[in-house]
Amino acid sequence: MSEIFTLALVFSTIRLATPLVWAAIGGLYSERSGVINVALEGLMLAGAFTAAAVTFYAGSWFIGLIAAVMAGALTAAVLAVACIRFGANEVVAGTAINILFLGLPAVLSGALFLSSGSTPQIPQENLIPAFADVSVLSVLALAVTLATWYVLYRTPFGLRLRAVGENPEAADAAGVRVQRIRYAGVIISGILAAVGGAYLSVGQSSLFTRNMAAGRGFIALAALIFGKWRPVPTMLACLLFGFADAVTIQMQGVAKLPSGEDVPVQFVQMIPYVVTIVVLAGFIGQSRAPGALGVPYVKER
Amino acid sequence: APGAADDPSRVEVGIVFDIGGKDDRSFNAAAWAGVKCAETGFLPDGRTSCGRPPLGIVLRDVEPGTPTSIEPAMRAFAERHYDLIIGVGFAQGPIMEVVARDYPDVRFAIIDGVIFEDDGKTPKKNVASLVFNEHEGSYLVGVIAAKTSRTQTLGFVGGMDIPLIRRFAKGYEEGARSVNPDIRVIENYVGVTDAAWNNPGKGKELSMAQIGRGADVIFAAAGNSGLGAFDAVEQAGTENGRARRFVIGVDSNQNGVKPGFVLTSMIKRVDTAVYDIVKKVVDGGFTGGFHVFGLEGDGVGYVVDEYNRDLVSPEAIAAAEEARTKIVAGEITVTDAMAQ
Amino acid sequence: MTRLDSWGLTPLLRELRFPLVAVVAAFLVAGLIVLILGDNPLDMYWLLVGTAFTWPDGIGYTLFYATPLVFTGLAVAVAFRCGLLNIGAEGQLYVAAFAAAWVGIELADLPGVFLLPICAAAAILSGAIWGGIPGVLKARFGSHEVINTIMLNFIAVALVSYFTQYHYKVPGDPILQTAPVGEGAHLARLGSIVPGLPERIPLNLAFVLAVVACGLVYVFLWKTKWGYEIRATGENPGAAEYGGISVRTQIVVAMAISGGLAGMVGINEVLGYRHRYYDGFSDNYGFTGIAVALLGRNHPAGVLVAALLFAVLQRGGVQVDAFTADVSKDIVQILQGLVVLFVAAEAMFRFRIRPAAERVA
Amino acid sequence: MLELRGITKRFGRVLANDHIDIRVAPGSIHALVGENGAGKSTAMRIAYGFYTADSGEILVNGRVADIRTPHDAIALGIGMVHQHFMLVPPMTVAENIVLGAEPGTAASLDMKAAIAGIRALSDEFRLAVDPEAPIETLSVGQQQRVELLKALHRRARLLILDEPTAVLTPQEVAEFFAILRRMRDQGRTVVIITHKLSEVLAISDDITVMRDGRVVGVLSTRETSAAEIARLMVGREVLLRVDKAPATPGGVRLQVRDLNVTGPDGSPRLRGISLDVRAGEIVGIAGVEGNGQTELIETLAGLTPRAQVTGRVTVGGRDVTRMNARERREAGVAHIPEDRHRRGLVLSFSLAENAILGVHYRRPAVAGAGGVMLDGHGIDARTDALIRDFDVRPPQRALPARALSGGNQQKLVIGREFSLPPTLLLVSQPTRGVDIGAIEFIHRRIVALRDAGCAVLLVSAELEEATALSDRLLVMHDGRIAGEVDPARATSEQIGLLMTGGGGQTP
Ligand SMILES: Nc1ncnc2c1ncn2[C@@H]1O[C@H](COP(=O)(O)OP(=O)(O)OP(=O)(O)O)[C@@H](O)[C@H]1O
Ligand SMILES: Nc1ncnc2c1ncn2[C@@H]1O[C@H](COP(=O)(O)OP(=O)(O)OP(=O)(O)O)[C@@H](O)[C@H]1O
Ligand SMILES: [Mg+2]
Ligand SMILES: [Mg+2]
Repeated sequence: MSEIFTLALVFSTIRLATPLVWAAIGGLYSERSGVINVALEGLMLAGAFTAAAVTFYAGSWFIGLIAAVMAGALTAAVLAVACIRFGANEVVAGTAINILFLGLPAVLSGALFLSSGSTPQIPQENLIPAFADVSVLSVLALAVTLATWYVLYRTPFGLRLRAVGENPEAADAAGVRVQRIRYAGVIISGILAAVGGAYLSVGQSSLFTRNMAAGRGFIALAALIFGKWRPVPTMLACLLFGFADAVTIQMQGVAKLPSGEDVPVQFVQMIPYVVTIVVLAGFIGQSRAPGALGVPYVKER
Repeated sequence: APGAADDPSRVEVGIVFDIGGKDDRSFNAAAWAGVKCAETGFLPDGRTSCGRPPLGIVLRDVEPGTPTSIEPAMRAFAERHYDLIIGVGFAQGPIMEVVARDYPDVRFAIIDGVIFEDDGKTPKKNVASLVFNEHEGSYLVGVIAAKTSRTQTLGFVGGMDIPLIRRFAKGYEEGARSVNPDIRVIENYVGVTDAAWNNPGKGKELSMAQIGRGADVIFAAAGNSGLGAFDAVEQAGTENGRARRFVIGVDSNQNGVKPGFVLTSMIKRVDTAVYDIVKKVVDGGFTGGFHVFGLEGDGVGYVVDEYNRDLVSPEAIAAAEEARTKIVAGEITVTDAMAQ
Repeated sequence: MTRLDSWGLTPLLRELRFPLVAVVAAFLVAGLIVLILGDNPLDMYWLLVGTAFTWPDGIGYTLFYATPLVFTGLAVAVAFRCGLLNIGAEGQLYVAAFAAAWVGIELADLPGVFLLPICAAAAILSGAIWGGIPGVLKARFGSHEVINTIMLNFIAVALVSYFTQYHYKVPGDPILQTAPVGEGAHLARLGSIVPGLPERIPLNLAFVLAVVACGLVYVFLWKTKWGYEIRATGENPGAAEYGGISVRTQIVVAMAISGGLAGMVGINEVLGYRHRYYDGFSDNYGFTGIAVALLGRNHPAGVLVAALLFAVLQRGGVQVDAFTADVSKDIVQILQGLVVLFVAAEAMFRFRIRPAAERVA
Repeated sequence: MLELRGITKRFGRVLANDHIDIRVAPGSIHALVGENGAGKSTAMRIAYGFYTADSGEILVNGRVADIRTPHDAIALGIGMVHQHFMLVPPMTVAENIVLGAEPGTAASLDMKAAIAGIRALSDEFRLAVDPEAPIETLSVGQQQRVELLKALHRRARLLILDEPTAVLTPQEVAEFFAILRRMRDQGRTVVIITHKLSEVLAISDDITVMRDGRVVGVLSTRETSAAEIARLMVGREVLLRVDKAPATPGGVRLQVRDLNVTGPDGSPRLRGISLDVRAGEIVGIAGVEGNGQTELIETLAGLTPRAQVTGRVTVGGRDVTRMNARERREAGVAHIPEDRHRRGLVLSFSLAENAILGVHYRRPAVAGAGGVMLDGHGIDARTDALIRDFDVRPPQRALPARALSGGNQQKLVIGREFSLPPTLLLVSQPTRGVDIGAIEFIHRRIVALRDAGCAVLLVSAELEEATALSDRLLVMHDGRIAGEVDPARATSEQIGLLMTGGGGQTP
């Protein structure tokens, strides 16, 4: 066991949690405004691909990151228009974005790089810098969480965001422009999730590959629900997922059965998911969603 | 009109990739390079010459993406009487067996698979089965890894826990143990779904964890996820101008991916094998049956080139060459985990 | 025809008008992308849509591809009718497929009259159990079904991969798949029944089962008291409770039925097609099922239509990939995404007609 | 101050406002009266930008105003307290009040300033409320104060109040009117919507009367009478009395002993309730909403989770305490819920489907083997009978329940429950949001059911309704029964005192 619980585990946890935090905190803005965001996966892929492609051409991760943010914002804007303007079912529209971004990066990389799903590798010096194995985006993830707490509870925008997510009619009656706040919430979610995606492609790795989010968008969504839609608990939930993942990585090939054989990798890989179910059922229980989550605000005018 | 570019006067070749797709930087990519070379004389990037002449063929490709789309893709070519249909990957074996029976006049080739007549013994006449002894190549890089490792701890990162990947792992481990029976080999897998081939982040974490436990040479057989191992060793940095940790590439020559950090690559000459079978069809010399590519004839092996010449010690190369000789001579039998 | 019929079908027909416009719009946008990539969109459309209806391969494969999507679409739809989002069909169908194979291997010597129904029941039952778990967790602890179904997907895949790898694989088989099931567990291919349809096409009786399942789900939801209770719970849990319906029970029942329907994919895959469990066989059927259900307005008839649409795209995607220069099958993914997005936001196509002069002067 | 000219508004087939003209003089209190559904709320919501009129114009201070959203209205100095409160329950009082007009900068919300400002305002208008309490912990009366403070916080010059007194006790109403007068004296303008004539006469300067979406009269309070207003409102002479013979109670049908109920959070909702209802009598329960009436009826109907309930309930001598809703229905208990949208109907279901809710598992809803299949003919026959006997008027037979007007929805629910047939009827707010014709119909049917020997427990927030229908009247306060009065003789002051928890005596 001592071989598992080391300082390396702490760093590994941070690295693995980073993309989750960005995506989950992003999702928080959207969901706090009342718009379900199952598109985090697609938004991450949009960010990951754009960051890698642009960094490859521009030779600068910073420009890549800016481009990723714009791609995320744009994609989220599409989602927002569908859900807010045209009253699309939020789960369906989000699923559509996810499907779209399984195909779009592949088609684009085919056109740009003559490759059917990935970008070329990017030299190390053009990647997002890291100190002692911890990326600057990991540090920023913490900052973004705290900033989100501040925005949510200490600024007029946050007050409006929360009100719109709980009871849009009341917010409307108070003179808040509900739709605008929701657009803002969804677009911010796209921006942050895209940063999480950029971390995957030009922070943690050095290229984009097909479907590289590998379900992290859904885990982020779970973390958001786990964290009861509050910034700091959500971040902690992401860290928990990251920790579970890190432990399984450290455990693979270390944990032994009584017979002395390795615990089959399939069981090790199951651990984070089983833990989630147990914790959710046993310790967290019901988490109360924002009152108007998933309810479009289209009233008789 | 469909297939407007079809030109029956030329040899038509259709290739059906494995689920991973032609971009896996692994055996699909190598097969793609082989057919592209036959079509254009260039590598898939369209710029670099592949060193062989183009063969004037019409080339069509499909990435089925799902197991159920393989058969219709293969049949789409067969219905149009293509001259050669190449299936990439052992998983296409059972399907090609059926399709090849329905179209006895069409020639087929399968990479990594073997197809028999209905009696289950005679190799099928219209199918060329191109098989590679990956375990033997893996054995050699295992020897090199063990000879290079200062910590006597090695890493192996596989994509999924499936028979083919175990074949690499087992050969690698046996090669390493032949040098030092007590050497430690940490064997890890990225995931349990197809996403495991495209998760370089996780591949990097696994490699870093192995490095943390002392591994200083990591053999990555995980498609794109394996590239995470390259990032990990690069991040581990250098000491006196020499990398502190090394990675071993797989399938294609990956020595140039991170020069200085790639100890060697366990190559599998799928590209040559594919080019050659196309050429045989063009020249009229196609023969069905087994085409085994082992250490003999350099169907599998390891690469020493300008990128890694200074990284591999002469003793390591000597030991690997000795092992090669013995395997070819049958003095050493490497366990084939896929046959277990 | 009683007035009860108007509960389901007539609104559906009315509903389908705008989704159709949306689908056409999605095709136009995808065509534009193809044009930009430098290929001929008309060629692509022929390959994509035309080849899906050639006889026998086009039609045969299209229906074969539609089969699992009908099952998962129905699964998601039934859960949705109860107000639940089942993102776990993927895990449920893996467990079910493995269970069908497992029973088919263990009891391989039984005659078909017994073995086939037992294997089918194993698939349905195991899917129902795997789907029922998040139902129970929600009813008992209030934990969110979306999280739990996502988690159970990962667990299911890992679990069946373990059993296949370590216990049911044929030694020496390079493919991660189980041993074959007994002959008795083979479901007849339609080629052995329908004249002119070659037997090599994997379309099998499971497709007939899928169509029957659509009918049964329709009857169940709209013609039985149990379906009534599920729908009432989904539409208004407060009123359902008032009407003496146990919301918790309905959650568990609906999730179990949903899982059972998803599990029927295992019948198509294992009993009808491969005759063994094959690791990684599902092409995201569970997730596509969400799109299919919602596209089909959570109605069995709509699910059938939507599944066929997706199957057409899948069948055509292969042809597009093979016989165009630069367009890959990924265009199909884009097209599916666009179709789902546009159909979801089909209000876009309605609002255009609204008169402008509405505001206070 | 405010003028609506030719405002027309249509909701689908309903013409809610039909060329309305309303003029509100500055510095006055203007009453807008009319029956349920007359279009009062709609007209004022248009003035507040909550709805957009189909045609017509709004003038504020003599100038045509382009009011498209509440945001615009607020900018013009208009404030509104809605019939259904517009508050965000998990947020605090202060957060609700400043929402949309936050003190401080965009980067920093100055809650201290906000709280201080709210304290000052509540002192000035004697609207005591804790700025830091979450809304969900407040009583309805307190919530209304928050709504008022919200409007005052924005310095509204024109205050629109939509039925503000419905949730207040008579004593609170008096206090509230004092506040309104104070506002008027400060130069503010007030529009108050109500259909209680006594209140109109007590508080207003001018009156606009609406009926069926049209303005049917503009009156000066000093020059009119209750009778005249009432005649205009209803369009005929009114007679809000229920003709009923004296009750002839039989044996005890419902017996409740020491019933305690907690909320999901463990807080007490009912404290030691004991009561009896006999066959053939109507026992009414009066009280300010939120004092446990809802919990009482829901618990008796079997809708409260058992873990939250202690005590004993018997119906016709059978202990039903541990029974669920279906078993109680089988035992003869019918329930007309207070909120037909939340409980009584599935709005997206057809009339026929709604007609079998709660009896969907037995004849005539099901037929055939095992009683699993719904019987279309049986259900249709039942639905047709219900439509006929209870005068339900659907625009089309096949439409969902959503398409019915409120009164017709209520008649559907009542018809369904009455044809069980019940031996005990639990009925809550039977005529809420229902037009006068339907009110009379519903009242007659309830009395008829009593005369047929059914026991009736009635909750109504309308004091007039409770006194007119009941044979005995209980008053609830704070989860307890504060007292019993004789509805024929008690004055509204007496009842009001019990409602506030004062003067509590037996039982
Ligand atoms: N949002 C809406 N959608 C559809 N119909 C509506 C809507 N709001 C009001 N109506 C209809 O418009 C008519 C007028 O309603 P309104 O609420 O203005 O009446 P009211 O005079 O305020 O009645 P009450 O005294 O019950 O509050 C009613 O028939 C009502 O059913
Ligand atoms: N869509 C939005 N996106 C981001 N922040 C917003 C948004 N809407 C409002 N805010 C924040 O809330 C603050 C107040 O917004 P706004 O300008 O709407 O206030 P207001 O007092 O209603 O102004 P006015 O009455 O002049 O329109 C802004 O400074 C801004 O920071
Ligand atoms: Mg192509
Ligand atoms: Mg009103």
